[in-house]
Amino acid sequence: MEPILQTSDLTIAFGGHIAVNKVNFTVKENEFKSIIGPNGAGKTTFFNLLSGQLQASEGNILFKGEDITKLSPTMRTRKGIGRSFQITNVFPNLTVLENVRLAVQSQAGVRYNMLSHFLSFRSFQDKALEWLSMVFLDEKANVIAKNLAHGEKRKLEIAMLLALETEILLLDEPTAGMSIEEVPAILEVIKNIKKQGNRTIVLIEHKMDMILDLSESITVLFNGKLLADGTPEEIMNNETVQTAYLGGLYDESAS
Amino acid sequence: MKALLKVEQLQTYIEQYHILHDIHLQAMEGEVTVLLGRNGAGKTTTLRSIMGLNQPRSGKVIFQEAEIQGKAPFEIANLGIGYVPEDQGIFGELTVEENMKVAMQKQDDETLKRLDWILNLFPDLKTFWKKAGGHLSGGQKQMLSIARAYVNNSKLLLIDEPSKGLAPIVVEKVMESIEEMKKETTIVLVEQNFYMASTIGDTFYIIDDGKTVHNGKMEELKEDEVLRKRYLGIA
Amino acid sequence: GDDDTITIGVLASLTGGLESYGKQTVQGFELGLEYATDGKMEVAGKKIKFIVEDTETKPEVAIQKATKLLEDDKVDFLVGSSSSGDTLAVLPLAEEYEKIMVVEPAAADSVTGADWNKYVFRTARNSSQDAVAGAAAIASEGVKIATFAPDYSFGHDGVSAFKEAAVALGAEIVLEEYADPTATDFTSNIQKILDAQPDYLFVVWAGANSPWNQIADMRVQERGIKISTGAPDIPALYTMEQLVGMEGFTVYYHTLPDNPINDWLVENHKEKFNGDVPDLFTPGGMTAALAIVEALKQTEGKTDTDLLIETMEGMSFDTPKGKMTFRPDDHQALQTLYAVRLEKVDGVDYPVPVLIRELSPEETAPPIRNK
Amino acid sequence: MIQTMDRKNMLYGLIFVALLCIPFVTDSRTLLIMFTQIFLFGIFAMSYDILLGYTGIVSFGHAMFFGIGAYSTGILMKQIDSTIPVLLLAIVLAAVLSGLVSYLLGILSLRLKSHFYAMLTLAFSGLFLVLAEKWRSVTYGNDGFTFSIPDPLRDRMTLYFIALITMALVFLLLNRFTNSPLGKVLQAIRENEPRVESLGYNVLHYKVIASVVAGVFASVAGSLYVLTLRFVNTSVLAVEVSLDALLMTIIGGVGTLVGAIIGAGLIEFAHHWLTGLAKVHWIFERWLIFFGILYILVVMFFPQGIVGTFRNWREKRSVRNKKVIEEKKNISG
Amino acid sequence: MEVLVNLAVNGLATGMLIFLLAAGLTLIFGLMDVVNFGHGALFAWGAYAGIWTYVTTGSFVVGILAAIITGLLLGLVLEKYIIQPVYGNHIQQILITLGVLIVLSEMLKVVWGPNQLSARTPSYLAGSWEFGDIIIIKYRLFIIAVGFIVFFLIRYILKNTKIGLIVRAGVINKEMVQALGINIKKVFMYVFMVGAAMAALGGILLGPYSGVIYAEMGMEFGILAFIVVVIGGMGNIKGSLFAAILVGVCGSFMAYYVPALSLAVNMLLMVIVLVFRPQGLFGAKG
Ligand SMILES: Nc1ncnc2c1ncn2[C@@H]1O[C@H](COP(=O)(O)OP(=O)(O)OP(=O)(O)O)[C@@H](O)[C@H]1O
Ligand SMILES: Nc1ncnc2c1ncn2[C@@H]1O[C@H](COP(=O)(O)OP(=O)(O)OP(=O)(O)O)[C@@H](O)[C@H]1O
Ligand SMILES: [Mg+2]
Ligand SMILES: [Mg+2]
Repeated sequence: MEPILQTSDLTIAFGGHIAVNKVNFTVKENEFKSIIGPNGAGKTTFFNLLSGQLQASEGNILFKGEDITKLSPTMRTRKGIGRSFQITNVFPNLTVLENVRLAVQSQAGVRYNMLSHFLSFRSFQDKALEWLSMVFLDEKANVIAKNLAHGEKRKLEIAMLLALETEILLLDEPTAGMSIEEVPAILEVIKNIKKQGNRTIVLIEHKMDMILDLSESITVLFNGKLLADGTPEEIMNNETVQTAYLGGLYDESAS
Repeated sequence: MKALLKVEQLQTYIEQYHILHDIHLQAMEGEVTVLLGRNGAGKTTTLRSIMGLNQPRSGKVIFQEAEIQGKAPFEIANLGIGYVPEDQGIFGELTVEENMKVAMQKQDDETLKRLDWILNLFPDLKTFWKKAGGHLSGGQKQMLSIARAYVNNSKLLLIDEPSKGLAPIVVEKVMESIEEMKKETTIVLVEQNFYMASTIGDTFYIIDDGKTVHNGKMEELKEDEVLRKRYLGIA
Repeated sequence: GDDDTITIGVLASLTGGLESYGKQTVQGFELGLEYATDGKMEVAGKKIKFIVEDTETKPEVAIQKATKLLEDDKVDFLVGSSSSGDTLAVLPLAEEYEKIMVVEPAAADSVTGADWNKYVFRTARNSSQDAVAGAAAIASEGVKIATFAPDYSFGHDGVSAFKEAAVALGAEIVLEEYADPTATDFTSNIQKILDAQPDYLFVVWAGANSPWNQIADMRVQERGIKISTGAPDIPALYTMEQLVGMEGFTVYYHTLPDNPINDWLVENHKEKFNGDVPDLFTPGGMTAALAIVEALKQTEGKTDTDLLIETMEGMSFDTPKGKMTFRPDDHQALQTLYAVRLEKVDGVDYPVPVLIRELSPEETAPPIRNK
Repeated sequence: MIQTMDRKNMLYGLIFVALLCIPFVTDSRTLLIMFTQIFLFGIFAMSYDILLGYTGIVSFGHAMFFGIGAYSTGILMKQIDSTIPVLLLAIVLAAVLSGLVSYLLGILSLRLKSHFYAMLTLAFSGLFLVLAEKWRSVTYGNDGFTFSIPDPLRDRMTLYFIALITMALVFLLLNRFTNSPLGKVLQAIRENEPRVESLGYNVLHYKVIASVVAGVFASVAGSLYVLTLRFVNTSVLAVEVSLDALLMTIIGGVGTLVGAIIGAGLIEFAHHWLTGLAKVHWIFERWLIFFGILYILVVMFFPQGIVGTFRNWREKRSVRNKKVIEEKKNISG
Repeated sequence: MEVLVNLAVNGLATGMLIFLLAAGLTLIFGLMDVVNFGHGALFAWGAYAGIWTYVTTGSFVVGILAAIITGLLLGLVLEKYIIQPVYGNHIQQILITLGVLIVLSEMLKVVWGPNQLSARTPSYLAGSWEFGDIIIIKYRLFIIAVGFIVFFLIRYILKNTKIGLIVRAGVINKEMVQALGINIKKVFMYVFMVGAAMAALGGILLGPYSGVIYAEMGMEFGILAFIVVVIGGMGNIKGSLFAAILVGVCGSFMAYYVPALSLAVNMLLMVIVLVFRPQGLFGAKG
């Protein structure tokens, strides 16, 4: 399979601190890939570079063979790279439905229409509701987003990403703070999405059982550098990963 | 053993919404009490109501035999109650150092010793001592938030989902640190990570739709698969 | 108004920055009617009524209020206003409703110049008259003069008229300085004036913020530069303590005119307004009232506008400042101004303008600019 | 939902018709002029609301566009001719000029964070004020100049209708604008700007569009304004004018459009009424104090502005009602 | 040369005066993030109360004290009844503080009448020294001195005590500061009072500078204070000082060398600074 997204020597430094250091990363089309690494390893920063929130100081990013290193976040989303945020990032004073509808609208390419009434796009509304029900949030459709409980906001975050229907989904700890009972269901949704369409998923998580369950391959970041890349088995047997990241926690489960 | 904190028939409204209907709980001195429940059940609101950040409409919050509901949050904090909010509450434009400084109620040797202990627990904070809190990684923010609560000699700590965003190795450390804190401090914990909750928790309460619906010793819950399935959806 | 009442609408700034000017006008106007009608408030058998409206020194409010006066109160005359902007804004209404507007105390030249219409009569002096008086007080062959004025229309108007008059008298303008009127610091401008070494510094100033302290601090007078300006109203005189000895001109100070009307004004003003003397624009307000009553006397109470215009053109009438005449060409009242010196006077805690000589109406007649 | 929409539209329609009738009911010109002012400032405040309420941009320089409209119209009327075609030309020219200025300004400065953008607009409108002051040969500086207007418009009643209809049109247009898909994106920008970018919208484009739309309609308001005055001076560019827009919008309730009109109405009415009182009792000679107190009271009792607070209140009530109904259901069920 | 010295000294003094007017706003707007349009009214009140006391008692020092006390009291009342409910909401702040500005400015006229008051320089500070063509105005040296004292005082408080930190933290997340055991309400109140007192101090010192005080001065100089705080960098006292001096000195030199632009000098300065350093002279990046 073709690599859909590829970085070479991708680097960014904040002051003296190199948060992402010459990372060469590939993800293949339709792959489910996870990124793990200690806190502060540079995972979120790496996502920020991929999605354009930050500009790389060195290296480049190829998306389907095209160099997108200098593109704005807007353009990258339009090209097909969508992401969710680790720290919940929604429109606090809009309703849950409106939040998702904005994503649907962007996906539909209705961006500069200033003369028709938004209600004339009924399908947006319906689609937004659909996405919401997929993450079990349809009951809260008319709630102002800032009034959601933390776990519910996480779900909204996911719904907004899904609604963009991008080819690549970058998920930054989507289930952090989500209640244990619902995590499997949400994962099921993500899996289904991947199955249905031609979707590539990159997931950042700290929940190892979840990662092992889902991932086709895993990349380990450590101190901004790419430490390892391989199948789940390979990674779990990597000793450095064990000591630096897992702290012996998953010793047994790996075997 | 006596209860350091008692919550009785707590009802809380946020604006016009009735969020907590009937919360009961007791936190025994020297124990870790864990609040469990699905998203939106009211766990966070319970902690906030104890802290005075949401004013309860009725019911009692009793800390060390005295009623504290209706007091201002800073008064409650000054009684010796520390709080780790679920959104971390980092002062983004302040450095890690300044975040800690704001939190430190005293500058005495004991506090400084504790600070040392914390910085050994979370070396990342030491590394990024002069960095703006807002520029930390998600997990580092979580560490900072915990650190701010640890630095004072609190009698009671209310901790809202400490493990979220933390690498497994750090979760381990936090668990160890809670074990350590337990010697002097009583802890009320909201936690979705059942592994962590069940390992360090002594007592549990399950909250559903703003009510405490079940409680007991953690051992019971670990053994009672039916109960777990019913309230937590896990086997 | 209806047939046996004559109604006059007075527009003035009763709030905002020009509040004290507005109040002077209104008080003067009230006294003027009282004087002219012997307290009966009647002329030629008709009752006189007046309505005061606050323009707030905002043109749109001035227009609103003027329209109210013209439409709802059906006034026969308009009087006002404290600011030139307000006045200019109202002038077209006078034309539209064909009512006489007596302009007082707005001084912009354009009122009787570019924006003039035949319904406009001005009892106030205009900027050019001020300037001519200012020039007459100091300019003569070979005198070098620097001017200093605020950087907006009032200042520019004043300086250009002054320049014309002063040059005509043989003086030379060596420097024209303009300053942001709201600035805190005028020393740079004063520095330039020092550099230019004129014989006289002629200052055109109005508004609350003032440069006098800084002129004194920069030792302008010590360097042999004499200062001249128009003496302002009493509250502003308080700020001119350091300018004692300065020679200039003034529109009015209550001790200057020597005539019975002024005596009456001073006395009654004191009586009515707990001991206060009339100030800069009080006689103007009175004059406006006197002009209107005089015109009505001559028309025997008829308020037909054309008749009034005909009557008032060239009409002379007695005022606290002596005889005034509406010159037929642009309806500007020619009037006496006063060359004065600021002096310390016992029992008065501000510098007092003391008469050097009267500048006759003819002497201060400004150029005609409405053609 | 739909029903309430219809009810709302009907109410607006009724009010519009009522306003159309006013000139035939009363012949008080004062009232007419006051309403005309309300309509003009309503347009101005609505244009400001596009910035503040819908896009979350604070500007202290909105007077700039009002002034461009005012001066363009005044100057053309005076220098060329006071005929209807020239007037239309002036209005269009002013709108185009405003659009251009707001476009350039937007490109230059909309990347700045809120306070700084606000101060920059203040600076630019300050520069326009200086220009109007200094370009004396055309503007006659701070004294300003009068000009005549096309004969058919001399009647206050005509102006009243023109202002009213323009306001209604602008309202309909802006209402559609804010309820368009693009308008929804503007609201999202107000809430969380960076997030909008990662949804695939180009934030700068939207902000510039908002600022151009706001600028154009502000200039229309300025054009009409001087038409009713037949006079223009530098006061149209004063900071106070920008603040007025701000106040009207806030008092009515930001992000509501109708609020802007109500805010304009309230300020004009309060103004009229309080100045009237000044003659009744000496206390009211300092009526400005009461005006200031009004602002303070509005914040205390209508924290979201009049329309905003009213909406909130209705929402709350509907939640309560729903609850009551639910509880009843529970009891009976 | 002499001209340059004169322009520089006078510009510096004017800058210092502007700094004194803006210093309080650095705390209230820059640090506490309250868009206080009423700030100008605070210095007008300081000026009136101070000058009136000075004239009545004959002592300038007592006048200054009176101004400061007036500032503290007004600050107390304002914070408690007006500002407290609107922390964190700029829109409400703008409206309510504009109301305050109007009320306070008009109240001045109720108390002291609508006329301007003349403000004399105390005799020991009046006049100027002359060194050849260099003229040094005594009162201006005094202003420069007071300016530096105030600057170092605030800097000390902000740098060496926890208060500055707490206020900054409180602006970001009030709840969290409370949960850490700090009575943020009180801290905000004291800081606001100090800010108000400094405004009042600036007000009375402005009096003798221009020789006259009037009710509208609040509105006139209020905007200038905002300009200084913004181009200095929000909440940065050093920034405010530099910005104020920049405004003063530029104004002074422009008025001498490019008088045609002197009306626009402040606005131009602001445009230039904000275009090249959008975060202000000393503002943190980002
Ligand atoms: N400001 C608010 N206005 C209205 N409803 C609110 C508000 N804050 C919280 N809620 C509601 O109160 C309920 C309880 O919220 P709370 O945050 O206590 O849940 P939680 O148990 O902590 O959930 P989570 O596990 O997701 O953090 C939720 O349904 C939420 O939508
Ligand atoms: N804007 C920024 N400015 C300065 N430093 C930053 C910035 N963003 C991130 N960093 C630093 O870069 C490093 C990597 O951060 P990043 O958020 O990518 O970590 P992460 O791998 O996502 O960690 P976590 O698992 O805790 O979320 C951290 O040390 C962080 O402090
Ligand atoms: Mg991260
Ligand atoms: Mg929670």
